[in-house]
Amino acid sequence: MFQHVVILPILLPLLAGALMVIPAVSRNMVLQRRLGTVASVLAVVLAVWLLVLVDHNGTQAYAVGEWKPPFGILLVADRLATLLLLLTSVLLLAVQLFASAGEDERGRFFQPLLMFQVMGIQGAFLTGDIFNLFVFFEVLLIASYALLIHGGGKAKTAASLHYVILNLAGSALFLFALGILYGTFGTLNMADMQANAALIQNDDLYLAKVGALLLLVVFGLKAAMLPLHFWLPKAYAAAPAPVAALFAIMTKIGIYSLWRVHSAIFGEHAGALANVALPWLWPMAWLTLALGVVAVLASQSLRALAANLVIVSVGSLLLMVANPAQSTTAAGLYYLVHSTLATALIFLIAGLIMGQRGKSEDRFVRGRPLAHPRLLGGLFFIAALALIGMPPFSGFIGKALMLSAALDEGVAGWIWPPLLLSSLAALLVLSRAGSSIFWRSRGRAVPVTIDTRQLAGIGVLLVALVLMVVLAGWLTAFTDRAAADLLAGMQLVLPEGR
Amino acid sequence: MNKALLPMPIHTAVLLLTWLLLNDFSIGHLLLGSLLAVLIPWLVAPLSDPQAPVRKPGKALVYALIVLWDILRSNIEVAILVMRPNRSLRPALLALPLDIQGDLPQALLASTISLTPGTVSMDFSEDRRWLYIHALHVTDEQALLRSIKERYEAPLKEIFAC
Amino acid sequence: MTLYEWFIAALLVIGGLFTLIGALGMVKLPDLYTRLHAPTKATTMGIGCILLASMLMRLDRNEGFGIQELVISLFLFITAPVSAYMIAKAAMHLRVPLQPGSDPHRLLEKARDQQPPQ
Amino acid sequence: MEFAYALGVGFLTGAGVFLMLRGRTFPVILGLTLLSYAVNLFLFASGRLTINAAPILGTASEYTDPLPQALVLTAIVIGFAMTAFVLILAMRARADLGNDHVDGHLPPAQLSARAEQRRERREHS
Amino acid sequence: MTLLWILLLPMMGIVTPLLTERYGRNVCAAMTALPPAIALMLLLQQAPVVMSGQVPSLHAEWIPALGLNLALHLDGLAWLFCLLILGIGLLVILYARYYLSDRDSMGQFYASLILFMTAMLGVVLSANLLQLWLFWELTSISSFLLISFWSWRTDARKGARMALAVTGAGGLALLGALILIGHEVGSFDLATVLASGDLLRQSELYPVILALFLLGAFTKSAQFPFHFWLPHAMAAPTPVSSYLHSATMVKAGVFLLARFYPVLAGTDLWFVVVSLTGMATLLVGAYTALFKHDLKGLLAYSTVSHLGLITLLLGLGTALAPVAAVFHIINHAVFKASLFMAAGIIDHESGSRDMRKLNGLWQFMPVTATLAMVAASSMAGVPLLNGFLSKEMMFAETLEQYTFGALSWWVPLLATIGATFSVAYSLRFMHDVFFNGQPIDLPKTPHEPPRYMRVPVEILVVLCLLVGMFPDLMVGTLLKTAAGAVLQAPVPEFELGVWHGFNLPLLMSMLAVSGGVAIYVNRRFLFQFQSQFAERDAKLVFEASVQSLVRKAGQLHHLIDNGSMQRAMFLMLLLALVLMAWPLMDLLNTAGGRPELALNWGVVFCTALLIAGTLLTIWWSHQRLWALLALSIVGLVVSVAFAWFSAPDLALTQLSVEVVTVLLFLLALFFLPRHGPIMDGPLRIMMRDLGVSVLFGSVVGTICYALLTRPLDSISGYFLEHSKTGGGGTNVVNVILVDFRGFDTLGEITVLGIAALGIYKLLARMTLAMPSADDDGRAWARERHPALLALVSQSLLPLALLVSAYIFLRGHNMPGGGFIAGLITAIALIQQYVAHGVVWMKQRMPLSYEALIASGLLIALTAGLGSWLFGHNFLKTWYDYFYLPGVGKFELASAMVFDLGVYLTVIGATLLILANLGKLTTSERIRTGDE
Amino acid sequence: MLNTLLLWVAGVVGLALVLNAWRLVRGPSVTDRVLALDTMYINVIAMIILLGIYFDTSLYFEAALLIAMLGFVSTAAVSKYLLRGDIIE
Ligand code: NA
Ligand code: NA
Repeated sequence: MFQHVVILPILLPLLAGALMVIPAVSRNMVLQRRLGTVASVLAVVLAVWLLVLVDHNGTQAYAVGEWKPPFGILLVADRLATLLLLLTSVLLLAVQLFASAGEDERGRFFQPLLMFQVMGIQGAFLTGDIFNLFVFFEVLLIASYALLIHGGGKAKTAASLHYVILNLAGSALFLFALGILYGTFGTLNMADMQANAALIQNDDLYLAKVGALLLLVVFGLKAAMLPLHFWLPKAYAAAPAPVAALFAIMTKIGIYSLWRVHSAIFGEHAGALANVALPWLWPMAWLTLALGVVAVLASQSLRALAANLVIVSVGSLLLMVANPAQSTTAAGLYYLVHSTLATALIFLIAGLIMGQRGKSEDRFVRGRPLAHPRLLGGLFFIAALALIGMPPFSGFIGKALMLSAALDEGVAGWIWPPLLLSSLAALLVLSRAGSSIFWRSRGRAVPVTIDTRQLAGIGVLLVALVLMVVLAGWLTAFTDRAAADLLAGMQLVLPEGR
Repeated sequence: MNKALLPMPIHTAVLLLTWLLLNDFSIGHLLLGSLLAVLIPWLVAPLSDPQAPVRKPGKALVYALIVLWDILRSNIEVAILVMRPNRSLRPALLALPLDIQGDLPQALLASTISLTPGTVSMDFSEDRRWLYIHALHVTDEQALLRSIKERYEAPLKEIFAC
Repeated sequence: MTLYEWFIAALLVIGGLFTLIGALGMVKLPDLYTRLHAPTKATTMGIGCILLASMLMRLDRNEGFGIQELVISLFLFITAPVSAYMIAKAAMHLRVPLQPGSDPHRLLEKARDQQPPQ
Repeated sequence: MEFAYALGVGFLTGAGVFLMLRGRTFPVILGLTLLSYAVNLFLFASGRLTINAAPILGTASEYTDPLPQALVLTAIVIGFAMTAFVLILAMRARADLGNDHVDGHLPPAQLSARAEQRRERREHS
Repeated sequence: MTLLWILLLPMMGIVTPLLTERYGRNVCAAMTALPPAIALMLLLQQAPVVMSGQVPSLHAEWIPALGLNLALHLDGLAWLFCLLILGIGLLVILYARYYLSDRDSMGQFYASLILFMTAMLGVVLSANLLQLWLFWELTSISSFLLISFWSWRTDARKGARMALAVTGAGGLALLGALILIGHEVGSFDLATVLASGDLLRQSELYPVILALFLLGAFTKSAQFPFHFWLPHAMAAPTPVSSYLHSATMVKAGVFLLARFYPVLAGTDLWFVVVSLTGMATLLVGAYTALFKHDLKGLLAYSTVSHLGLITLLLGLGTALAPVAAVFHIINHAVFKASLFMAAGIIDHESGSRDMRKLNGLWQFMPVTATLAMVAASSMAGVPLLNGFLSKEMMFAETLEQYTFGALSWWVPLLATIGATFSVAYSLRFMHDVFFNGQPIDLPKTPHEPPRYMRVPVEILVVLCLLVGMFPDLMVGTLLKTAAGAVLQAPVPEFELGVWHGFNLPLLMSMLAVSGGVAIYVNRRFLFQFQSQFAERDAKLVFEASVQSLVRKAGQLHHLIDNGSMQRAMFLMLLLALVLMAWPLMDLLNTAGGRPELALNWGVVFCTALLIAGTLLTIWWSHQRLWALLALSIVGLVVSVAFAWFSAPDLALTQLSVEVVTVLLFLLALFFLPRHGPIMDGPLRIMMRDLGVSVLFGSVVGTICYALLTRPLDSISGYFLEHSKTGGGGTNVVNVILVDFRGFDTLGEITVLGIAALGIYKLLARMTLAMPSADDDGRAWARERHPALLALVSQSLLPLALLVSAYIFLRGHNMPGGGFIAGLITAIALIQQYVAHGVVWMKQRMPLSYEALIASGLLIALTAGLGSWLFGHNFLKTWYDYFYLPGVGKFELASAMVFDLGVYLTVIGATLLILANLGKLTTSERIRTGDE
Repeated sequence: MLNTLLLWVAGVVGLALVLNAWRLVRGPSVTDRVLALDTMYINVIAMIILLGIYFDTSLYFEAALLIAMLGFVSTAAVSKYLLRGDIIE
């Protein structure tokens, strides 16, 4: 039974989601929510279990259908994947709880879609097969399309249109890339592909290069790398609060894939294909960060700001990816986890704030005073500190790790200025935001209740952020090991005994 | 026959036959085909409106053969017509007064007319008493209408006793 | 070539020929309603002969009792008239002219006037 | 034969790309559809072209590469789901936003052109 | 452990005020004061140890990867600062008890104050560079909260933001500096770093480190030109000012300079930059202070000036300058804290801080006046007060230094000028407020404050006197220990006396005092001179520059992202094009070695048809129905291509998907405009797009051709080999789909199911304008469901279901399978919808399509999970052959169950999409009564 | 011999396809285009059957069967669209 723990993070949400679609369940909100909470808690437990297992016993592989790799689909749970699984399930728990307060009633199928979305994400993290990665990308994308329009409204529709169409084009490019890669490598298993990459010769080399570079576009689109980031601000700003919070992980999937594919398959060990994407990734990563800073400064509402901060974090992470080394990768990994949690937190808080400010919503203008100024102010303050990268929350550790890693790699001259300036910009704008939203008010507050489940959701993220600081020693050591694993490349791990 | 078990016996027969046409004949397929032939009508029965029953199956067979022959014959005629210059064509729009009633008989008549080259059923009048027909080349409209009524409508009327 | 094969060849030729005639009709006939007659050639003689050829071929090669092609014919025979019917109906609705400048609805009335119901 | 195939794929791709760059939802979706045809053919081509070698065991002596076929099948299904979604989304956008531009609003130039038309129509009537 | 408690007690004390707020002001204040008071006692208890030169310390690992550990130490400098922080902090707590009004939230105030106190303690106690930075940033954050305490006031908000921005920026620079230092030294441990002075000074990065470091220190300590935030931080309640801007916050900067003195000082760069900055700050602060009419404004600029003085001392490079600096840190803290408190009392009891209105307060509050005047005298450097002593030391050190070579004499001269202005503004503080006629328009009649509000001032003023008169006794040892900690070396001998005889420094002092009196007496001329310069409010300047930054950023951002999807799409495709084309440039031969298939007419025709259909789709994209027909041709040809190139399964799938897609398009087209503009953009854009499309297409075509003409060595042999033996099916594609890669299929049907759910959501609450006529304004045909169509559709249904069963059952061995079968069933049912309408179908087939999707997914999942029961992995399939008499051999396989799941999901999804779309239109039309 | 003939017949059917395509392009009415497309479906069936004979395989039979079914569905739907605008009502 224990060997199946690797596939459970995919099957559990699928099962929960499918059950929730059954009409008897889907019309019973209470049942649906309970099911969702149970599934989310189980997902966290599973992820912790898997993480501990992998950290102790090394990478775990699972051959679906027991077809030996590279022929069947192999799931590979290494440290990198399990950390991201844990992150995803924590996020799921937070979002599920938050949404259970009522957001999930503003349209049908919210809870199952949440589950399907997570299934796609977890699958993308776990799979060791590049076409299977495409399939899980599509699962998570279609679920995200459906979640984005939850609740309806003009802004959501307009944002969805861009998001969906651009991503459809991205999927087409993904398939082109897969065609090229299969057409040159003759295999789909990532580890097998990596093994073949070093051997590829002659003209096939250039074709394989095309495939690898196309994947850069595909993953860059997911990650919101410049100039592929245009979908992001609108989508994040329009999405319902819990959905936006869940979307915090979306860009990270792109980053993850870049690591998997461009740091591992086409990484150091890929012979003539080694680091093929880096010369392109470098400038685009830098520009992403730079533009992120500009966009942060230009933000006029809390959600737009949070979205632009996502671009900043993406830029920072891309710079880490563009300089593949153990220190940069480890730093990026820590920062990835942090920024996902912090972004999710600010989106959830923004959701609460929006609900209390009337027409001013979350814009940086004078508005109705909040019904819970102290609570929300305190939460906002915490989230802001985390986002800026100020102590005592994990942001500063992440920033410091990245700065330090950049220094180790000798690229501090390029990376430091935008990284530090991005913090400054965030500080300027977040302080402006907080002071406008919480202090500049007019009129009288309208009583609005905050559901305990909403607080519970936020609480999950807060606890996670605090744990990231308290357990930073262990976590950084873990990310270090994960980075080492990743850069060592993917081995064609045969599942035990089979 | 048990109506509940076999709601649409003709369908069942046709389905079984089709199944055997699709697959090679074997005991296994006979069993499987029978199963499907029972199961499917049972599933689709609610979606089928009741139709006039075939009173004279033998006549129906004869009718089918006549139509087949007509298709062969008129195909050649029309092929020649098509190859001739357009100006020699005398297309016409005809209205066929309908004697037969009922969806199925009327549908069969309309289909027959369309299948035999040279004529196409275009529409029923709203009161379903007329069938509009387009003919590719008509010299004697009355004759054409009469032949349709005699050759197709009358047998159909007999088959369905309507 | 055996006589059997000659027969198959003949069927193929006839099938192809009628398909082509149908297509020629589509190109050269003057209006939609006359063109509506063309697919009938293709569906009946054209496809019928080719399907028959295929069936006979299969029998010849001794691949069992494979007359699946009959099912296709069955389908086509059932559906082709309805397709034509629907297209014609649509054309009438859209008032696609029967003869240059004509209104098909007017013509329908005229057709009925010629022949009062018996 | 390979050249003709590649030519077709190239044409489909180019056409798809061109339509995807349009400003109205319908052409864009047409473009997406064309592009997914291209993608499917391309992915299929990764197994190379073979004739009369369908990967049904027992029907031939040599078989074509079955894997890309399975991949394309998956891609077709997913593409269908996506096309359906985006099509309905386009409808929804028209309903919500009142126009069928991908940005949810008409660009200024076209807005003024439309106003012009409306004015002319008023003058005529 | 004591060390930890000194930090932890206040830290835990952050919540006490919030918890005790409800029990009244006295309780709250007392409970707030308790933890720091204990901490102070612990600190005093440590005094003998520290003064004996020992350094108690504490170390615990935290983040080894980063080099950030929990490390505390209590050396002389830290002890001194702790004393100031805790001591003055306690006085401020007492003072604030009376200062705050009932409207103010005392709990919140105290909590922020204690947070700040903790942060400050952390800064001075840190023995790890990064941990120091952590607390450093906390001081910025908590001071932000304190400055903005009266958040309803614009100046408080803006002042706080400005302070945060400047110190925050400095903090980031400092972080950079610290990481660089840690990188150079190889450790963030303070002791190690302090021992690596030579290494750092010789490092190539030294200038960068120094620049970043000083940026951090100078912004925090409000050094010129970063001093502008400090006066605006005066919007804070006065207890905050008296705490932050005397003893703590601003002192953090000079603390940092002192802390790193042994490693970073000692180069010309340091001396020149630090002393020049200090001197400039000293002069600018002192000069500006004179002209401030606001009591706190004067004190703020005075603070700036005195911080400049300390900085100047740290930059002089003489042996005793650091000692003098430390001494002035103490003295300034004491007199400035008391002055702020006095100013607060005046403000509190008179309702104004404007010195133009405040006159002759001596009559109203003689005790406070006396206290304030003593403290102000100390600030002016009057003998027998502590301020005099450190200023004398400063004068002496300016005379010792030789930083600027022959021009070094400028330093004492300018220092004297600074001191002169210092005397002048101190005089103004005393004379203008307490004498100088009668008060003008004060909101309240001034009077003495409550008894205990004055106690903190009294204590501090007494300290001024005591230190001023008995310096060696009071602070001798402390100063020696603290200076030792600064220098990290034996402290040179120095004498703390009140009287050093007549010497040059004394002369400078006398010059300063007499000059100051002279300036104050003739201040009218200076005020007049100054008034010709329009005063620039730093807050407005800062605000304007931030706004201009935001505006410029907005413009730039809009330039890049104007919200146009076409641009986004163009850039993405362009990027893809470039990235694809780039490696192709190196590809020498497009055609590879694989023999090509022979061309025939059928293929030529089909290719032509494909291209024609493609072009027509574009050409007709404005005539949308026509475009749809053209698209169908393309789909048809693609299916034929699949069939031709040995992929019957693909042909079947493509065909059935094609039809459903067309139906969807038709449904959508009913609501979308049926015509679009022929030119949907400027010609230039169209041509640009055309160019990119042509290039894109040709690149993809080239790649395709290159792939097709090269041999491939793939893993597929395995599938062909094991399909029958391992998967039990002869249709290898199907076996791949349900077995080898069944997991993909599971994902694929999930996608389909989700898409259906998503579309269901999209259709919910959708209000559509239902076209009541077609394009030409013609009303729709009256007949809803033509009878012929209805009848034929009905009769075809069983046949279609039979075919779908046929395709389903043989899928494992021949072309077909669950997906295609599902689509056929779905299409047959949709045909019923088309022929009969939604209402009819709903009545006769009340089927929940969601349930169908759910059951499909669950069946597929169960098929996969079933293998667990047999101890196998997910989706491990099973099959076997059975014999039945009469029937013969037949096969049963678990993959069929999986395929059944696929089948049901496909039906459910397709129908959920289409039937709901239909439902929507029906209800609409009935409501609008369009019939 | 028979195979050569098959190729010729396929060519003829292909020609028919092209002629029908020409009608599709020409129109002039939309019903003409629909009719042309419907006929093309039937031509493709013929083509696929010929393919099956040529390769001596029954693998393509289902494709032909499917086109027969699906061609009808689309033609009916498009006509319904022209008549009523809404194909499922
Ligand atoms: Na006919
Ligand atoms: Na005065």
